[in-house]
Amino acid sequence: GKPAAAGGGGDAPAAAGSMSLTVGYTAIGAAYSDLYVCEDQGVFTKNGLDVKLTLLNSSSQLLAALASNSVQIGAGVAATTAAGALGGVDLRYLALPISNFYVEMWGMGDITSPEQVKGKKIGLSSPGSLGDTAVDAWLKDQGWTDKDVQKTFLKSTPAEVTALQSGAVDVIVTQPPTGTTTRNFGAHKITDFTKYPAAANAYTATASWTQANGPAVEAFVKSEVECLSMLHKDKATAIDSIRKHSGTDDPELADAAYTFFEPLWAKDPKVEPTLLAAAFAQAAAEKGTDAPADVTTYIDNGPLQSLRADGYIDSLYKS
Amino acid sequence: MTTQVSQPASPVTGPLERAVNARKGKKLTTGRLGVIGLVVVLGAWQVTASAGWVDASFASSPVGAVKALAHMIGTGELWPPLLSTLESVAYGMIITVVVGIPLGLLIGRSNTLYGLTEPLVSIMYSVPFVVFLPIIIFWFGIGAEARLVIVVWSAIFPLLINVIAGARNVDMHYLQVAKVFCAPRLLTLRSVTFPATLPFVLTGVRQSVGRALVGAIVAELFMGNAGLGYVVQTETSAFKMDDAMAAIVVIAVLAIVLTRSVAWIERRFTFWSSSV
Amino acid sequence: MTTQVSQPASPVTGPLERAVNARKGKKLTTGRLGVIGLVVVLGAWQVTASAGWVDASFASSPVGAVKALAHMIGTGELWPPLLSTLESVAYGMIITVVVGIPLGLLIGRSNTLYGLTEPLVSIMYSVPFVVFLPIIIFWFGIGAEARLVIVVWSAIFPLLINVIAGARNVDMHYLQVAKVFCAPRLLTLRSVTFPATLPFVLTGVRQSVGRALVGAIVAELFMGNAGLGYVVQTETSAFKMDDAMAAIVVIAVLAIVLTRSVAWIERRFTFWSSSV
Amino acid sequence: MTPPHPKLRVRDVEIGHRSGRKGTYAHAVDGLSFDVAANEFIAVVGPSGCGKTTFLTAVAGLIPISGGTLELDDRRIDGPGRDRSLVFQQASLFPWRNVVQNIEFGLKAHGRLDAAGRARVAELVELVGLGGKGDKYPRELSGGMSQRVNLARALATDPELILLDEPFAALDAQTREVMQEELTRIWQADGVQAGKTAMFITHDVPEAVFLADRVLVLSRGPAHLVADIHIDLPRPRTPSMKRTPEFLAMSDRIVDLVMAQSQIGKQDQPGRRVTSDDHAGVAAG
Amino acid sequence: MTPPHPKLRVRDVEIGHRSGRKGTYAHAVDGLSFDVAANEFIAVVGPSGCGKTTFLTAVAGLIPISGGTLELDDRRIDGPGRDRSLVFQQASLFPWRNVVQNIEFGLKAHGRLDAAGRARVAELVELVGLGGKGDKYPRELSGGMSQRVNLARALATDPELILLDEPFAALDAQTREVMQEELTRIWQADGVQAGKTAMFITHDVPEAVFLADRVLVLSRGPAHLVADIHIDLPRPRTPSMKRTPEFLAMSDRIVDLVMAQSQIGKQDQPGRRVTSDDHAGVAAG
Ligand SMILES: Nc1ncnc2c1ncn2[C@@H]1O[C@H](COP(=O)(O)OP(=O)(O)OP(=O)(O)O)[C@@H](O)[C@H]1O
Ligand SMILES: Nc1ncnc2c1ncn2[C@@H]1O[C@H](COP(=O)(O)OP(=O)(O)OP(=O)(O)O)[C@@H](O)[C@H]1O
Ligand SMILES: [Mg+2]
Ligand SMILES: [Mg+2]
Repeated sequence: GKPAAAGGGGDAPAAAGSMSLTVGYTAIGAAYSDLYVCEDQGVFTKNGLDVKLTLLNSSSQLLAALASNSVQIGAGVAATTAAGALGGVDLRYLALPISNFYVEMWGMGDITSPEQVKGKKIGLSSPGSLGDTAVDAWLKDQGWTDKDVQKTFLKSTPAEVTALQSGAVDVIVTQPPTGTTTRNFGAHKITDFTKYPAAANAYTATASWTQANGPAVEAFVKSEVECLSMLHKDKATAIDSIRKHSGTDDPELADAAYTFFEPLWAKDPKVEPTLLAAAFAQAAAEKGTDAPADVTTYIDNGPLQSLRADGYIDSLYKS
Repeated sequence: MTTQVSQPASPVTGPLERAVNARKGKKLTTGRLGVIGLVVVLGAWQVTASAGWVDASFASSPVGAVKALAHMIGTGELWPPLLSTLESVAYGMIITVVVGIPLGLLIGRSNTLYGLTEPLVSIMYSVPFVVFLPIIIFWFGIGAEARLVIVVWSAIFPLLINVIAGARNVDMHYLQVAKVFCAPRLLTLRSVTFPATLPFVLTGVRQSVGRALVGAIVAELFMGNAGLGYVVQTETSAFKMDDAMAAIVVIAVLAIVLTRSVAWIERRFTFWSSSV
Repeated sequence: MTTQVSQPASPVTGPLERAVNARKGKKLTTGRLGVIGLVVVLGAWQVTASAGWVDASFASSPVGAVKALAHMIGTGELWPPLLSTLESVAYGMIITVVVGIPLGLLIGRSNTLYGLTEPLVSIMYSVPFVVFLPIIIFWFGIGAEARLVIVVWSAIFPLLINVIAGARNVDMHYLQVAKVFCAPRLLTLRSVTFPATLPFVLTGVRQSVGRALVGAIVAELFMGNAGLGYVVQTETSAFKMDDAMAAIVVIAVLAIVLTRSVAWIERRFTFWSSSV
Repeated sequence: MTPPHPKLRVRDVEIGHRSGRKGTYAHAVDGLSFDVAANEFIAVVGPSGCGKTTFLTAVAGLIPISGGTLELDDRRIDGPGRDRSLVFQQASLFPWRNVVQNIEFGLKAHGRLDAAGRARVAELVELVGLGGKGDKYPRELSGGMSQRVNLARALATDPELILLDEPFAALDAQTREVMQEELTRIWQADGVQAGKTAMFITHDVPEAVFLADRVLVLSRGPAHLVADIHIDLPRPRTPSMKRTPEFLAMSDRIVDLVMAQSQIGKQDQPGRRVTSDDHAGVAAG
Repeated sequence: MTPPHPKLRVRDVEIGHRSGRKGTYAHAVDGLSFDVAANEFIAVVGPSGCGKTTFLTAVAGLIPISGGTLELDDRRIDGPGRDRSLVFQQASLFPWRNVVQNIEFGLKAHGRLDAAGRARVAELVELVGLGGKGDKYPRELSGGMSQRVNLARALATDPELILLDEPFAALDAQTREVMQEELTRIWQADGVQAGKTAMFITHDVPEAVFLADRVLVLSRGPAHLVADIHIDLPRPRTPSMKRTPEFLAMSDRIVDLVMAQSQIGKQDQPGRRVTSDDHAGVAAG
């Protein structure tokens, strides 16, 4: 079944009050474990939601899907979805479960430190992906520009790993646990980007849908919060879901992924205005327009606030 | 296509046996030869994988793929994605054939329509639909409908181009016969242009089937939650190349089965043709 | 293809003028009609965009795309990616044509070769090469060489399938003439099978050109750091739809120019043919 | 000699072909004029390549004339019509239809393929000697068999004006005789059908004389009229008439006319003898 | 009567066609036997569809025989050879080659397209009356012109055994006469060339008698030999011979034989009269 009417543009809400929705995410990997756990443990259902998870290949497709209401809530890199917001898609950011760049840089041979990467080829998945944005942040931090490295976009993780191994690129930037696999081919970790704060994995919906579907938004945020707590508290369940959804049935890899992500997952996934402002600024720079002075209009932290206020979040971490 | 006794390979040797075996022999042979061709390629692949010329963790290996496939069949994991993909392909092909063949004949036989549509067809065929994905998603969503659009988009242009070319190359004599008897346009299209174009139509359909499969897979790769393409995608990103390759093998088998069906139709409907 | 005075549209009206204008008239008309067709489509697109039936932030609009294009031309940003893409397409097409046509003729005229290769061709055509990207990268890297592999891979199968189908549908009478004069295999292939297959060959080449373009764009999308595909990709991800669409327009223009060249070759070489 | 309202009116007709890569224009028929009355049987003879087929194709409405007047029943011919049908020089059968289906095509095109139509087709299949071969496909037919199917296809629609382009060229004597007889019968409108007009191209002058009311001799290309010869042999004609002196004289005269027009063996090989005795011999052959 | 080492040896030859969707097998030639000596001119006549083309195609090596012996110079025919060439019943010209290029094809295939070859082709173009039309493409030719190109193409390779399948069917009297004369000249090995053997299919019995040393009459299909008639007219033959009583008698006899074989107008239409007087008439027609 097709989730929504076609051709409606950004302002066609689903039937008001509908509790069934499609959630789009843009990469396969342990980063979306909160969604996997919600689905596997029936958390969405428990909260009255009928959720379908859908993989989309890039954040620009996610924007189109949101705008056409075929996806109601999407998880994507904020810097990229912000470009859509600047382009006229009226978005609301609902939650931010990870606020760091959850990617690592792997290399082969004699490249061991980030400094050596200058002038080298970096393999990335696609423009606007998390890795791409992370590299931009890192370049800035190093005081370099994007002239100092050569970005090459390879679309898929296997392509990146292959390119690394065959020497077509010098380093690659990937999500765990891919890098761990790379180790088998003789690669080693050069750096990771978790030290850079960023609105990495933000949940977004259109303003019109958010307004028309308050209960669904609340239920989704509530589920999200609960699932994050499950990730923190119940490693076994988390690893089960990772193995089931991210295709990694190797328990060792799943464990590595969990170990990597566990500290990154927020307990209270509120959207930090400063991080979002940074994302907007980056998108605006890319687009050559002005960043909005106030990004808080794009944030809908309401449901989270009330969950926080009535002690629900805290209650999840007691016991 | 297969029964011409009057056309032995040159030089003619053993005419008698040839004449007797001609029909059945050739059919069997094509099938067998195809298997041989496949076995050779698979063998080469297995050897390169075993010898380490390619890394089996990237390229998988026939043995690995078959094992993974057997496992997928054993657990029954295979069927839902296979059915999902087949469904897209089937509906897509129905639309493609029903729309594409008459449209192509019409365009090919009318200089006006041909002139009007030619650049559009070129563009639609030559611009990868991947770049239109955001627009497709915007209009058709990400469900079965969008997948169908992608499959049809992918499949219809090879068919159109072939049918148009065929219709423009119809032997003038046939059209003159139709004209002299004042055959109505529709009858001419159905009973003259269409059969005269059949070799082109079938080549087009054959390619359409292939492209429909590609379209379905790519649609699943790009916005999937089901189908063989999705399986390839998830298994690949988890670096389980054997499983990914198993899905590819299934796609390949599908390709062969679908193409063979077209070849069967071809034999069935062009038995009157005089070549090969 | 274009000079048949003896085949006016039915019913025949104004025979005299028709006979006089037939040649020049038709050629001009095809060009003009194509422009009309394009203008209609662009107009419809602009109207839907202006009227807000589609969101211009996804679908861009002709005016926006043209503005962006003008800007790209003005700054000279357009040329490097255009040249890069054209280079891939050109080299790819040379290889495709030089390899594909003789190979297709050979396969099509030999039942053994046909049997051996048929399933392989089906598979290679029907399995999206995207799934083989890791292997391609492993063997050919991500540079010009790998792009060339992808372009050829993408372009050669439509050509092969068409040439094979054409060669298998060659009128028996022509082959009998070649046989009766004991024409050597090569001469038969070059002077009989090839010209007899020409309508199929040219349809194949036409599709090949389109697919080469697709291949080049996709190669750039998938492992690019240059070319029009890369531009589309980066502009799309920055949500600069006008710029992305400008690049697509350039691709479309390329498609038309390349296809027209093939059509020109077609007219030049099949003037002896009797239809349209 | 010419009725006031002829069936077919041909006046100064000029027909050309554009040919070659450069599209040079060449006349195949130039200044051809004659009339045909209703129910006449016209035979057309002329040297090979003179423009006979071109002219017949124009009468069928398949190609436009580039000058003059070409009227059927006082209306300009500007396309094919159901009142005409054409036996093509090249059989041009549809290879995807069997014998019966090929013969049925005209009726189908006219929307008249009812029980009576089918019966007529079955009858024609027998008539052209292909009884029992109705389900054969064109590639399984011999040259003469194809030509007979071509003939039957044109006769099936029961047209007012039958145009025949060398319909018997590939037939043996016996088959040819039977076909001639059948054609005459059909043309003479036996039974319910109305009388027909026939225009018949042949290279066999005695055949032309035997069948026709008038024999038109065309010049070497571009074709114009050289002679218009009334054949006043009584009808019904019997094969034995072919041995009468009048018949032979008539044939000889026409052969002479055609030979005088033929392009070959004249300017090209001026040394070759062309005696009237030779002509007579060929006329009988 | 039969030399110990004939040029062509035909013994109990059986040839069939597999046809239709089900691939049913039907004999087109069954139990055909005769010999041809070197330098003989053989004419083959027989009813339409009896199997003449099938047999000639087998001699050319294009289709296999399914029984019996078919030997050329004591070697089994198992494919085409440079020593033979065939004038096809359907002209089968290559539409992408012009007249000259079509005629050149055989020489090119034999790798003999040198200056002498080109000169021969140019000569043949003139000879078949297409001088000045060498650059026309097949679709621009009339039926008779195509047939002449077809003839010239076969003659160009100067084969030992020339197989001709109704080569003159679409030609007017004058052109036909010139072609007959040329064919005879070529067959008789004028100048440097060696003598040739010719096998000629025709429906024109007087033509067969005029040209041939022996006329073979084939039965209705599947074809076997009905009569093998030696023509002992002296050579060179002149067209005037066609009016001699011997010639006419010979022709009549052969026409009778063919008519007795013809399938049409016999069992199908039993009422039709077939008198010997009729035959004579047709024979002259
Ligand atoms: N499609 C064409 N394009 C160009 N020229 C043509 C075309 N068709 C015929 N011609 C030329 O027109 C002239 C007359 O041809 P047409 O076929 O009418 O001759 P014909 O009298 O029927 O000859 P035949 O008895 O050999 O059939 C010839 O010189 C021929 O070359
Ligand atoms: N390719 C074929 N497949 C099946 N049957 C065929 C094929 N070719 C010929 N025949 C059949 O074989 C028989 C002999 O045909 P053939 O062409 O040899 O006759 P022919 O003597 O040359 O007649 P014509 O004088 O009409 O040319 C016919 O009954 C015909 O139907
Ligand atoms: Mg003619
Ligand atoms: Mg024959």
